[in-house]
Amino acid sequence: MKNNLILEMKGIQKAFPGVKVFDNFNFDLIKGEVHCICGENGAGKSTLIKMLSGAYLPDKGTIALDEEVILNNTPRLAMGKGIQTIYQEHNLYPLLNVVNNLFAGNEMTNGILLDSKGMIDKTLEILDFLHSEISPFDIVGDLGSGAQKTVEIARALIQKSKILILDEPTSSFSKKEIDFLLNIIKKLSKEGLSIIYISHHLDEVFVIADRVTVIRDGEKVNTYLIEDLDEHKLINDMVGRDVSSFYKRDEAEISDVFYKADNISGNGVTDVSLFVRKGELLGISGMVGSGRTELAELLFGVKEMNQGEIQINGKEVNIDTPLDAIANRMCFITEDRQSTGLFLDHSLVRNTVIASYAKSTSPFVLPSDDVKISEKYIRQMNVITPSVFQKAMYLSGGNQQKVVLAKWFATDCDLFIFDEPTRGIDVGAKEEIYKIMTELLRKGKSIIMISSDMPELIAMSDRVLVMRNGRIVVTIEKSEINEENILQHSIGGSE
Amino acid sequence: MSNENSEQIARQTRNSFFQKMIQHENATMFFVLVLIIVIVFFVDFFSSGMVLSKAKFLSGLNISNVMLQVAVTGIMALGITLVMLMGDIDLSIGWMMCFVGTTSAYLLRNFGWSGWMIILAGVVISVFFQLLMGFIISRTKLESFIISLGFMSIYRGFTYLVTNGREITLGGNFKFLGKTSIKLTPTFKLYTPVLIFIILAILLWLIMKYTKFGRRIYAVGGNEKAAFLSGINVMNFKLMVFGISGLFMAIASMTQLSRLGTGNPLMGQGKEIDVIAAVVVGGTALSGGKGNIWGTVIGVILLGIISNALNILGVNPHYQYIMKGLLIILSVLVGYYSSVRKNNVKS
Amino acid sequence: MSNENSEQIARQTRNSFFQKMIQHENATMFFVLVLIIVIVFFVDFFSSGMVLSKAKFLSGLNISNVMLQVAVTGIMALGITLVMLMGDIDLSIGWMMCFVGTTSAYLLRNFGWSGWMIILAGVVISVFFQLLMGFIISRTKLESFIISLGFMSIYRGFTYLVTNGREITLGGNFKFLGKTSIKLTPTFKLYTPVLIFIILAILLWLIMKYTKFGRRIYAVGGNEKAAFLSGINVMNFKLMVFGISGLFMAIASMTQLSRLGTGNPLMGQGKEIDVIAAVVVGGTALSGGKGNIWGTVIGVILLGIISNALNILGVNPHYQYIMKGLLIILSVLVGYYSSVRKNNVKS
Amino acid sequence: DDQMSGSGSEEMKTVGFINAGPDDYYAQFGDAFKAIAGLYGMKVIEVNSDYNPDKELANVQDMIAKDVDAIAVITAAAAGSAASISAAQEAGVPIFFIAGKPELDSGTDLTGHVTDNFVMMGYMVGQWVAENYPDAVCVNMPGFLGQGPAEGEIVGFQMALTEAGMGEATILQSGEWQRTIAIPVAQDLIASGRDFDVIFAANEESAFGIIDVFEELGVEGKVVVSNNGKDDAWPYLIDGSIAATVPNPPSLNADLCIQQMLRYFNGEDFIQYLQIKPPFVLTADNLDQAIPWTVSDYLNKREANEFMWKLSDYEKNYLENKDQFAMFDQKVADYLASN
Ligand SMILES: Nc1ncnc2c1ncn2[C@@H]1O[C@H](COP(=O)(O)OP(=O)(O)OP(=O)(O)O)[C@@H](O)[C@H]1O
Ligand SMILES: Nc1ncnc2c1ncn2[C@@H]1O[C@H](COP(=O)(O)OP(=O)(O)OP(=O)(O)O)[C@@H](O)[C@H]1O
Ligand SMILES: [Mg+2]
Ligand SMILES: [Mg+2]
Repeated sequence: MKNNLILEMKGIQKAFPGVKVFDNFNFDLIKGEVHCICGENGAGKSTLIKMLSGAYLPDKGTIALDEEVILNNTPRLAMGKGIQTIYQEHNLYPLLNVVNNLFAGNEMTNGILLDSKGMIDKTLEILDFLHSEISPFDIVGDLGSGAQKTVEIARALIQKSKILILDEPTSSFSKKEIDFLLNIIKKLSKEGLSIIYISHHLDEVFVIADRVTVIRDGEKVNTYLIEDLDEHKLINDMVGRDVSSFYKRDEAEISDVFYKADNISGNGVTDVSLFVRKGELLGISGMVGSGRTELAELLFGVKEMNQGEIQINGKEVNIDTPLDAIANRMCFITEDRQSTGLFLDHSLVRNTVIASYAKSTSPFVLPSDDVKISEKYIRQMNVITPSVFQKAMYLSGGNQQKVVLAKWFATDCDLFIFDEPTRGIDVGAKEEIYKIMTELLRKGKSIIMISSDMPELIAMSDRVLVMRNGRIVVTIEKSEINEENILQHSIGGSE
Repeated sequence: MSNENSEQIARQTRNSFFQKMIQHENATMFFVLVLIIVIVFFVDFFSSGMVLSKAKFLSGLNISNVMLQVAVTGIMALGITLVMLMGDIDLSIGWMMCFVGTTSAYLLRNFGWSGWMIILAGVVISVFFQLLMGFIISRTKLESFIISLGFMSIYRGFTYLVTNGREITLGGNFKFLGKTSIKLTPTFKLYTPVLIFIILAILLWLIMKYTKFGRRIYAVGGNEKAAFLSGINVMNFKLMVFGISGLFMAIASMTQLSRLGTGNPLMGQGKEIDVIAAVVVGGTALSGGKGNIWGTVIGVILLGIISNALNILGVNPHYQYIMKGLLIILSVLVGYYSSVRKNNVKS
Repeated sequence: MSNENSEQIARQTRNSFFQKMIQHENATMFFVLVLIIVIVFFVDFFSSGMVLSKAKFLSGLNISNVMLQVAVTGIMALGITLVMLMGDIDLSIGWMMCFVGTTSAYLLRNFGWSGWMIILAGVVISVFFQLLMGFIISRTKLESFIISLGFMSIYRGFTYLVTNGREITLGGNFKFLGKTSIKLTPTFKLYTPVLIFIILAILLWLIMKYTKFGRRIYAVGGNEKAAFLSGINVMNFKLMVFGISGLFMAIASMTQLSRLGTGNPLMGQGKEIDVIAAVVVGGTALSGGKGNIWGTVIGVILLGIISNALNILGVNPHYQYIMKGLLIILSVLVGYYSSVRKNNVKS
Repeated sequence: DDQMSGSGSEEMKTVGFINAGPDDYYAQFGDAFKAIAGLYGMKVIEVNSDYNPDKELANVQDMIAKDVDAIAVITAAAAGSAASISAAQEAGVPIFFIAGKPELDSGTDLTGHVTDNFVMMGYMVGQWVAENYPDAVCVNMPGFLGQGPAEGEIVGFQMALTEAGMGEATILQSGEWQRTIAIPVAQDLIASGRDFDVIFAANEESAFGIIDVFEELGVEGKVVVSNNGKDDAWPYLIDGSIAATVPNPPSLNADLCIQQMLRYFNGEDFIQYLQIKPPFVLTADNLDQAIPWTVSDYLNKREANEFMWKLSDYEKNYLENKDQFAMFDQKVADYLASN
């Protein structure tokens, strides 16, 4: 067994100011296996892999690769030793094109000169391999979240490696892309690559894992062979209580139409009509790149509408900016929390209260009120943080997502537009969020939810719209909502 | 776990006053300031043959001096702090002061306008031009560096046109803003400019703390896109901030004018560098979203004291430049190392 | 799918030369430059009573002049472009030139060092100090604005110490870098500084295009954290860039020294603003990651031509400041509007 | 320049006037130059170098390209002017210098030069102090460090004190020729409790700042001396707040330079290197000898012949005092060498 280990972490200790993440943590990776790490938000998964990748140094403990201890790990060192990492949050160069993103730091050269052609060819090759439509010359900042993740995967795969680490790679993918990625991962592991895979989608875990390590509060609960594990047990280990992975929501009373858009176009969206009623959750589905985010941006006044008309409560309104939208009691939870949701350098207090300022016209605020509001919602969302004065950048990915949700729940809107609301959120917390959403619907609020998480979409939606190429191709009523139906319409007749 | 968590959150909020002081983001720079004062005091004391009455650095007279010297820079720095919190910069303020100051002097001299009227004129001109600049910057998102550099050159030309390069004296008028003072002890005077600076600093601090405006400025500087999506009309907000900064520039210009008693065409030349340096030393990031009013006040006083101390200690002017440069670098380095100790992260 | 894709790429690559030109990121500023040249030419032509021989703006003599005038600024701007692409700034370069230039003059004058030896000395001094500054900035991540401001003051002090405030003439020595020229037509001369500038620009362009270094500078400037995680040793990279910038500063200082024939203590004073302005006008973002060498070359020439044209047209110096400010603002505005037309986004 | 001498004085001459910087002295210089040139039917194109040697050179080149009939330069960086001079020479454009004394490359020469001697100005104030306050402790607030005039004054002043056996004058931080910058330096001087009796301010702008501070802080009994002698300072001389100054009216400098140019255009002889007659110390007692800076006053008094303004008079005066000038220059060189 021992010589089978490609990687071994022993006695790992790691703390941040105010947070002790690991006390005495051990972990190992067998050659050629897919090892999944599961745990609640803030359990320490990302911290663990960042110590492997060299982004962080452990305070204590050893990391051994092929029985050789790595000292003073840095990303450069780790990459040199064949560890490739895809981080949970984007780590890209938004101003550069795809080729330059893929090879930054690992450029191909002929002598001292760059081998541009070689790099472009290799880019094309890897994009082909990933069945991606991205062009090598696209500026990465212009790509959507999903495409950006694809670029990061391509970047990791393009280098020769022994260990591949993926931290929630699928959170902005839809079903089709996820299946495709999982296939690739399986194939690579069969070819001898060792893989660490982190995901909150437990079904993915059961598809690809050879072993699973569960972390809770920085402690290893256990490492299982996949055969010895079922979903029930896994969740119980993670959360410490019983949670059903299939949430069943309570019904809410659906009444009048609250928001109605007629034949709107612009921002890559063509001729879309939709409405959502009070107490109704309208799901929007589609493949990555189908234009769902673009539609949401249009509804919220982020981007310019070329034509069409919007009515709220039966009255025509102009929504030219997010400010107008908020004044009309709408809110928009964007899919990219770091670039459009959070003020990373600011405290949770500032992050949670900023949008609610638009609610009242008084120019004054009381800092103590801000703290109270913030504490209320931070607590309600169960964000793991030493205090509400912690900077958002020091939270775990899932907890950051919860802060974004908290910001908008604090505004007490009537229409919530969610774009991938539960990205990176653990099963236990998801249930809490669904409960809050149900509560909102009960109070007569409306929700438009864009989601690539099929079970979530099916469990929560009253109706589902399916988008393709910037158009709505079908409306699926409650009784007909099921996975095959949605998928079939998303992909369209062509495949 | 959720219980534990909320308890922990509550605990942090109940921190003692002293702990809060130490953890405060201005604590380090304040400490550096105190350190410099103490060191200079001792150097002064020992070099005066250890006769306390001969050590002048902490004399009432010198303290009132330093405060008077930093007041105008301080008022400008308050305004620029807002602009920089938003992630913008303004290089035009020095020559704007020249332009506004000399124009007001011109109006007083040639049309006999009263003090209040020229103050009004100064405010109108400053705010108008800052709004114009703010309009361009907020609408185009072009680098405020280069736009404000353009305005700087324009103000310079305006100043020369108004003055033809010569001073416009006020003939002993318009003294109340700059030359009046309250005598607190026989040697310690509180000059009106200092009073204005203190009042504006407190006012701005209250605004930053207790108004939406104050909170939003951090949001705009911290993440413009997120701010836009959180319902802030970023363009108009920026416009407003430039307007407010214009108000501060007007007050600073009028105070400077009154102090000098003459509309000197070079009365503000080069001030932009002093002002921005003070704001940066005070902890405001050029990239925006980080910093605060007291930091700026500390930065202004720190740089003011460095200049003053070198003069008081009678350092040769050639060495003064070297010492000043070293002290600026050392101050921010000390600030850096103590903040690193507080939260040691690698990248 | 993949077929389509590669076809598209092929199409992109097969774009006509003209299309490429128009879409090039420097196209707009280049257009603005040409526009200004054309306008100035016509104004000059008409104000010279439509006698072509009296219109001096496009005379061989004036063109060689302008090129000579921008050469030193241009060399500095090339170096600073690297620093700014990385997201840093350097305010110390003007006084660094004073320090390095006068020190070299001192060595020549007092120790009889030869031209090549003082060039070596200049390079060693510049690179050493830039590395020192780069060391502090790269290790602490403090604002380069304030650190370089500190160095600026230090260099100023050093300059005064070396010169005691007086010029150090070269006594007619060391002319080859600044005063030699190749006569291409009876009136048009290519001066050595211009040649150096052109060679360096081409060299740097090639480096930016064909080496790892060139690619990585955009990565570091575009996202420092990602660069670190991609295995780039950001600290040492930054250090190196500052070192390289020191090399450019040395070449600029030596050229300036040779051109002036004297180590004037103010020989580079204020240059930092000209240089940074040119780089920004040329499209390099202060926040880093965006810009290129030809943009800088265009920016340098554009600002140089504005000054020259106003002199040639005999505009009163007071109005010159106004015109210059307006032209800077207008240039970047035109640049902005044409880029907006190309990809019209709202926020 | 063959074409030029042919067409002579009928055609309107265009002169490029390169001003050194943006302060009051230079502003008045520019005004005077344009007004007086206008008297003689010359057209002036003024440009400004912002004290920057590099920009000065560029300005000269631009004027050459502009093909003006002559160039007049006030230089802030005399030694660096060699490059400007050879450029003009090469292009065949006559070039005149005012105020600063340029160094030359071999084989090049100026067309004409009129100058005050800043070292001598500082020296004369120093002598005046030594005579009137032989036991005084002196301090000196210099002009912009690194500029020729500023450094010249420092040297001259100290030379006089040393000759008189007085102690060194402490050099304060620079007032950069400006009231605004001089004020805090003066405040710190008073606050530091430094013992001094006489303060030499490099120019009257900075002296004004010093006087403001003295007034504000109730400082009495200190003697302020300066350089410039400009009209604005006359009231201060009368009320004694400035005890003495050495005048260097820009109006006169401009006038003499233009007269040199006229002679040149007319093909007449003139002294190529003219030092303006030994400067004198201006006090309340001899204010009637002061030459106004303000153009209108200057022109009025000039018309009334109330002071000496003709080039020929100054040339005569110079020739009479030539040895004295040479001796002084030698003295300065010796002094500098010994320091
Ligand atoms: N740079 C940091 N500074 C301070 N605290 C940090 C930092 N990085 C992580 N933490 C804290 O460490 C803990 C573990 O975070 P980590 O990101 O490893 O969680 P995670 O398991 O990846 O969670 P998620 O599922 O939400 O991504 C969290 O409490 C987080 O707040
Ligand atoms: N795989 C891809 N290949 C090429 N372009 C892509 C790809 N994925 C996304 N894009 C581009 O990026 C844009 C936004 O992508 P994003 O991943 O955000 O999807 P979206 O349109 O927002 O819809 P969704 O919400 O379904 O992801 C798309 O409109 C498309 O132009
Ligand atoms: Mg994580
Ligand atoms: Mg999307």
